[in-house]
Amino acid sequence: MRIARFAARRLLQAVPVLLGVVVVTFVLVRVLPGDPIRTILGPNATEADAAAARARYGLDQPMWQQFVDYLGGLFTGDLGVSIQSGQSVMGEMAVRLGPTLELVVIAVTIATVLATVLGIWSARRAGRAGDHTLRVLALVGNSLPEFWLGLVLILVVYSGLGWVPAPSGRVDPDTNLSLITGADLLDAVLTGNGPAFASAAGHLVLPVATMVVVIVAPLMRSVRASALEVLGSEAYRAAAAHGLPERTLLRGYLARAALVRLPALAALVFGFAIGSTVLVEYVFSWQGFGQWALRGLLFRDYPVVQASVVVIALCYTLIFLIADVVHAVLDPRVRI
Amino acid sequence: MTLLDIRDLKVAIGSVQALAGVDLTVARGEVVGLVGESGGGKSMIARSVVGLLPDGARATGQVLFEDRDVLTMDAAALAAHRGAGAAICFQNPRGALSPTRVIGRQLTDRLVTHQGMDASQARSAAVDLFESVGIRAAARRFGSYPHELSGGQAQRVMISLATGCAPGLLIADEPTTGLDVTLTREILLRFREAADEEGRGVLLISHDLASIARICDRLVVLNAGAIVEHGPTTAILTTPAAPYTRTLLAAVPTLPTPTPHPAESGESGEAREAGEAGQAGQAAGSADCADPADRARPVGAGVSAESGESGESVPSAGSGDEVVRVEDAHVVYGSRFGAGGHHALRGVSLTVRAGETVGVVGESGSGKSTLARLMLGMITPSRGVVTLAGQEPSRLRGRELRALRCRAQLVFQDPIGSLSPRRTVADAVAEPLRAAGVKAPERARRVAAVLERMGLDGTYAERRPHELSGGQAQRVGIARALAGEPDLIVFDEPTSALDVTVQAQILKVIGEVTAERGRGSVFISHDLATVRGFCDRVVVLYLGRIVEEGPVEEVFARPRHPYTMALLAAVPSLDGEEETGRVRLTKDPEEAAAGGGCALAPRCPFAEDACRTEEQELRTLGRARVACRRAGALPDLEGPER
Amino acid sequence: MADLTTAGEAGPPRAAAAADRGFATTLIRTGSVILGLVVLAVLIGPLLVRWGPEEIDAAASLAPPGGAHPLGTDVNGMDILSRVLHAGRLDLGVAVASVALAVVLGTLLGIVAGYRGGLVDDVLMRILDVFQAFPAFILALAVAALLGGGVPELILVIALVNAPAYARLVRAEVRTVRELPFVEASRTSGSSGLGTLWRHVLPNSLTPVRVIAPLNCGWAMLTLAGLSFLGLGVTVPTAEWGAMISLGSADVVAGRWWTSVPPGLLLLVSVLGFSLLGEGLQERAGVTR
Amino acid sequence: AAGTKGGEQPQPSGAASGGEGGALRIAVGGYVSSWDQDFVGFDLTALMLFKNVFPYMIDYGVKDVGGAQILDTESIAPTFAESFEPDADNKVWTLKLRKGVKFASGNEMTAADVKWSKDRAFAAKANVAGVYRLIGLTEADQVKVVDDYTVEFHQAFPSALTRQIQAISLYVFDSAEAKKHATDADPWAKEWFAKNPPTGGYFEVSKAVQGQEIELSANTGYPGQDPARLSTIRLTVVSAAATQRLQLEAGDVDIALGMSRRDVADLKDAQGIKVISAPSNNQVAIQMSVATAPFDDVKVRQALACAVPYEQIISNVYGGDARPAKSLVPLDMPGYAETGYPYAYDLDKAKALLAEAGKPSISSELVFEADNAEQQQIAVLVQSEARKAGIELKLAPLDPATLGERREKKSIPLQLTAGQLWVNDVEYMLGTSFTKGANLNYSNYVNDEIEKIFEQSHTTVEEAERLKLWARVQEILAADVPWVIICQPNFTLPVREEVAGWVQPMDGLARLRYLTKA
Ligand SMILES: Nc1ncnc2c1ncn2[C@@H]1O[C@H](COP(=O)(O)OP(=O)(O)OP(=O)(O)O)[C@@H](O)[C@H]1O
Ligand SMILES: Nc1ncnc2c1ncn2[C@@H]1O[C@H](COP(=O)(O)OP(=O)(O)OP(=O)(O)O)[C@@H](O)[C@H]1O
Ligand SMILES: [Mg+2]
Ligand SMILES: [Mg+2]
Repeated sequence: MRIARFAARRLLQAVPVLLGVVVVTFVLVRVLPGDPIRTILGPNATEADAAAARARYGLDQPMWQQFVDYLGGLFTGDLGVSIQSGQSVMGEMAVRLGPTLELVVIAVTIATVLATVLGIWSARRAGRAGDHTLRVLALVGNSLPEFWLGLVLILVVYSGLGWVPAPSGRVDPDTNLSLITGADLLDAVLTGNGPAFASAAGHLVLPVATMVVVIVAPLMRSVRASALEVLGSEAYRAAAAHGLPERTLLRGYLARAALVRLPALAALVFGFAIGSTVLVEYVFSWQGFGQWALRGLLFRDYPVVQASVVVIALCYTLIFLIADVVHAVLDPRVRI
Repeated sequence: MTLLDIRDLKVAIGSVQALAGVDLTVARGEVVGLVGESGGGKSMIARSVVGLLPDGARATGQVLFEDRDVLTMDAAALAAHRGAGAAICFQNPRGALSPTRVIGRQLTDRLVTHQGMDASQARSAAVDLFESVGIRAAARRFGSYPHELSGGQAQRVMISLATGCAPGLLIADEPTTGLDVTLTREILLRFREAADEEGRGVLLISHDLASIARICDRLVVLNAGAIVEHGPTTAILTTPAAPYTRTLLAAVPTLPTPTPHPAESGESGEAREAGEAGQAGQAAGSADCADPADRARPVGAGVSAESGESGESVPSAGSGDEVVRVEDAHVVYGSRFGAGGHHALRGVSLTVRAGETVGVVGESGSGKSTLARLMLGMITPSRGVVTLAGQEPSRLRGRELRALRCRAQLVFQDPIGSLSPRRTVADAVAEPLRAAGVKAPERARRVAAVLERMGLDGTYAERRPHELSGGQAQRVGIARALAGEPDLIVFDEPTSALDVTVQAQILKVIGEVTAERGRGSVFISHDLATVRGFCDRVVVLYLGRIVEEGPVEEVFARPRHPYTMALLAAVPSLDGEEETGRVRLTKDPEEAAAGGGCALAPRCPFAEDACRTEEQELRTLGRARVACRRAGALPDLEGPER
Repeated sequence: MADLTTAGEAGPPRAAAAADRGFATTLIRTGSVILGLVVLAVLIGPLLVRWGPEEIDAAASLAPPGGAHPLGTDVNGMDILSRVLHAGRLDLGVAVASVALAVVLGTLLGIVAGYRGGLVDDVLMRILDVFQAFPAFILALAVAALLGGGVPELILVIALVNAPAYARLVRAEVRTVRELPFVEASRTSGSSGLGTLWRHVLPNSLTPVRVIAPLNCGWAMLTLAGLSFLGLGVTVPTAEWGAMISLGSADVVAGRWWTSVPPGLLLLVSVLGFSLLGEGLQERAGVTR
Repeated sequence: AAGTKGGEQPQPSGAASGGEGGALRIAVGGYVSSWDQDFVGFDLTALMLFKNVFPYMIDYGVKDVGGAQILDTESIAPTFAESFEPDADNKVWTLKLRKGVKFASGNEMTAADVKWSKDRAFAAKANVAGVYRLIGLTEADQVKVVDDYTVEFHQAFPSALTRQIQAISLYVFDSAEAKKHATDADPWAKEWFAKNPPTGGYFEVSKAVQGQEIELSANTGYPGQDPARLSTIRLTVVSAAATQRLQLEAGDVDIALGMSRRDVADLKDAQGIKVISAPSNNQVAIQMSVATAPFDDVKVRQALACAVPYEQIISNVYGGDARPAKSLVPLDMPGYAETGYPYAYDLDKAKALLAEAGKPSISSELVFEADNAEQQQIAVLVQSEARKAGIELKLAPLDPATLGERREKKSIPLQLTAGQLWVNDVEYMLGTSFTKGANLNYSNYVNDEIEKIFEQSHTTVEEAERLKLWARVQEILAADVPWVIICQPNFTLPVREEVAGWVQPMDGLARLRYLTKA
């Protein structure tokens, strides 16, 4: 109950932020040079045609009117119509968000689990060769541009070894996966579609691997540092001095204490990953949110840009909220 | 067969010889005290017994535990030895409890591991064990996290964890440091019980001889990694052989007022130098040092002034001008979220005049520091008035306020922490002068002068805090307070973070500073013994209220409030006698519910029903004033004065 | 004689601390040496190569390494070696400049927010939230479109993306430091708020910044590369590692490794240099994130 | 209109496969943004798809040029229609529909569908409405239903371009189906058509996985000649050119539509892959704004024309797969003459010209499409050589929205353009690119004589007469040099060896119906 109240309070705090994002984005896209209408008209259009198109998207209205309409739409869940495609932004986004979230969630989850295991492993061997090697390797991964890494992985794993399906699409269309959330793995589970699950998983391997390699280092560093701190703490040494067995020490005294700082960082990494999947999406033809937002931006598709920024902001907020709640659960000292 | 037999143990860490050939034995049913100053190697001995030396440490010699050498044990043997063989109660129990595991689980982990219990057995055994170490509502506490415990409770839990391992040897590493005097006693008794009733060997480590002297069978004195003296407790207390032991004994502040007029001999200067050298050798009778020159003050003035007064403000002993006046002050710390808050001071009135020294005593959390901040104008009372040098800080802003703040200075409890790590000593000391707009050359001159006065020569001026010892840092702190020549200096537990031997020197310096006329001083402590030395008046705080106040001799000789009595009773003494009839408060302060009536009622052995309902007011009783309806009517429990 | 610490439980934590001080030094040294070499190379190297970074050898488009072009040429016939070396100046410059700017911006914001607290803090933090919610490339495009796309603008963008993190870091630190006794001591001495802030709070709040900054320099270079990949970085034909990798990444697939591997390696090595340095500093400072 | 659309590389194409071997797979660079041809953004993948899934009433024939099959823009024949013929004075065109042609819904294709579709196009005031203006169609009521299978188009004036314009515009919606989804707020069912593919063309969209893949199945009910040869074609989105290449090499796709020129050149010798190469009328040029300094000076324009490394571009950028262009009229367009562009790479001459103009060093911005590797490469080469001649060019890649806006404002001094005319005729070319106010006239070029010739050409139907006019046009353009014409790159397409039947589309939009797979 207290957690719920806490979450509600945090959500409330997010309202001004989201409002700020809405306003800034709204103004920003309109201040940017570039005309969204020209990109959809074709070269033969006259000024009258352009005016008609502008009216079609309400861009002939005064700015404040547009803003009021937009805000009104936001509250009723209407994000407008994409200038490029003529489709409702909500619908388009629904299709685009799933794949990206799937990618990011899986990558961040794997990275977090990996970071936990490796970080603790590393901390327990602190100062030895294994620890040093692992840390330097993680730093190397962290130093690679993801688009280059992705391409090299494709070259080696797909072209060279043939271990994964072609890097196009996210699931084999022949598996007839029906779209529910847009996250194919999840949809496959929901519909009990085995072949689709296998296919989706196969397609996920490389992009996820790329992202994991790039983001695991900071997470691992954090776990390792916390674990080291715990290992060096009076509390852990007291437990060890009382002759508690390995397993008890690891589970009861090390793991949880070492993880308290992870949620906040994982949230940060998650937010960062959402913003930067655009590169991975391009390399793997992922057709996700990042590419959609980028394209929207390049074509000044106002409703798309607005929606994508607001949604990213919302994701940020939610993920930080979740991180706070998880932190509160993990760390009994947190007062909520 | 002795339980533990350490033979010629040498431990080196890098180039540091932490232990240089230690021999020590502990038998079953015996409590052995290991004393010595900080860094002497006490913890190193404790660690070596459980095979947990720091990495890079090289140990030679033998640590025989039941005739098996711990130093040569393999991993399996060591695992079996730890806990079951020897278990340590760690210093700083809060830090030694895993913060993310409920205390019950931490105990059952030990029970399951060492006593072979299954989960449900362990659980009920754990509750029993908690109860046996004096944790109330043990079943409920089972699910508490360490941070939810008070210091005393945490220490008890730590003891239960150690005893839960059912060890042959119980090692307690400074189990009472940082605890209230009232709790210290109770905790120490647990160890005596462990030896007497459970037949364990107990190794009790402390830097504070006085506190453990009462319960130890034998004492071992350690200095710089080597044992300088050992023997039965009484023998060591009465006829210490080694000079170091004598220094230790001398550094213990004791209540019984020694000779009323100590010689203002050359000792003081010597003691100071000794402190710098870290040997403090012949500071014999430094209890006297804590009681410097100013006994000669006209205490009588205070007496007469007080008897005539009945107003809300504390009768003033000093004859000088009023430097600070606190009238019916309340302080509420707002809580971070919305309503509520902590009512730290509840209607405190106090006046300090130039030339007098007022002592403020009370348990941790009683509001002493809050009172200090209030007097310095650092916080604004939520009700009541504070007047500093004739002005109300709460009405001033900006430059004027800062100018007023220069008139009052604070000396902090944590000497190193109160110095900015990146600023030099000279810089720190010059700060009040800079704030007051003193020009650079003049500033440098005055800084040099005041440092000189504190016995710090020119080489210290350019040092940074981490290059100072605790004692030196505190001298710098006092120098900083003096630099601006303030009207009021507040010492907030200025010695409680220091080693006993260093404490004595600093107290001496403070004694000199407070003796100066023309300035008012406030000395805050939770330790009555140190206050007695040089204060004219004393104020006893309990949960934000003044419960007793009056001239030092009066309050110490005839404490009238049960709380004062308890504080006095808890002061450790070296005589080692088992005192009977002294007042002991029950329960921890944390558990005391702040009900309607007297705040002490839930803990007071003399409480009657009326105490729990009636609000207590300060009443004049003799030369003191007391907030207890039964004051005077209580059984005449004499203070420790014989 | 026995070394007790290797017996017993898995992690000898004390040991770790001791040994890792050594490792931290190794990390810092390695990082510094790597960076030093890279800096040396990009400062001196360009003076030694025959070709200009944007000079086109009409006869040699995508020439493999060897002969007149030790590292070959790219699709435009520009000398890879020359470009890689010149690009280093730009990349390192942008990284350091943007992080410096971010540190200044972030520190200012963080100090104000942390020290003032209350409403100011709330408002500033919410504004930072808004900023952080913007994906980097949207900011980049906006800045490029509004101010023009040049190197200073890129520095600004990367700094803007980074600044909130510093602001938070400094703010957290300031909030801790301002509660420390020596700050109270300064205030009781009658120092003005600004004086206390400048003389006591600020110097003691910058440790994490100092530690994170090198790590961030590496990250800034990667951001620049990412922006270039999206076409939002420097304009062609300016030599920049990210742009070179991006231009040459397709060549890898065709077996023409030389267009993207040299800039890739240099980028990797430089970022790694920064990372090692940062990691080492972090280790030494004991700062944990 | 000369579509100058460079941004998205896929030169639409197609290939045929012989059935059994499973579906033919085509890699494309992006997914269609919308299925609605009247209202959409311009994206080449979509336009190509539309050609294959919308029922177009008439379309180009096929001719054989030097062994390559190419679309013949001069022979336009009815496909879904029975006939499309003008009256005597070329003003009223009658479209006769076949009977029994059905949409996927089962509805028969009738005159009402044509009428509804044209009404919709006029209402949209976008694509089709724009090109119709060239042939005097501006109002919905110029399109008249005569009976269920007959529709008349009443043009305001006769035009030689009608057939060609209608070939790209006469597509039809299933109006009965559409009306089911129309609402008061959305009378043209835009929302529905944005999401749902049209039916009734050579292919039906049998499956569309958003953002990923589109499966086309042959429309077995197609009544005319040349029905789709392959029963199934799959278009797979592969955004990165490098990955397209890898997939083609691995045989995971049969045709790659988005590969870089360089990769295509590489693949010529690759195993299992062949590269189809065919001449195209795609022109790559730099348009110079004659209204803006310094390019308002003809000498400066000529200087730039002499500072462009034509050969180098052809070999470096196109791997030799491009034809040098010697006129602003495209090669293969009737009337093309070598004399139309008497400039070659000659730095000394360029310097001399600049000196003559009194501007030994000038600087300008060179705009091109961001995201277009080919243009970027050209720009870099041009920049490098122009610098040697004393012309400092600042490269300015622009995103589509900014480019569109700046083109609209006609405020770009120099810009790279690439594209092909949808109608292979000089009149059309003049009308779109070289007359006052023409939409693609980014040079802001105005020449009174050309204006007159353009007027004259409307009513000149005699072939020889027209050719004479075109010769004069080229003389004028040669002197005025509003464009630097760089080259005419060939159309090249890498396909798996099994693929056959590629017909090179002169409008850039692949006709997939001819494709087979061995
Ligand atoms: N991990 C370590 N590395 C290096 N030296 C150490 C380490 N731990 C302790 N020492 C040194 O060993 C000596 C003995 O330390 P020890 O902790 O035993 O002292 P102590 O008597 O317990 O002091 P305290 O009263 O402060 O607890 C000291 O000089 C100390 O500096
Ligand atoms: N800034 C603050 N915000 C909220 N509560 C506070 C604050 N400072 C002190 N308190 C609370 O006010 C009460 C009195 O605190 P104060 O520091 O005056 O005690 P003290 O007598 O000095 O104790 P100690 O001996 O431990 O220093 C304590 O319960 C403490 O928790
Ligand atoms: Mg110790
Ligand atoms: Mg205090």
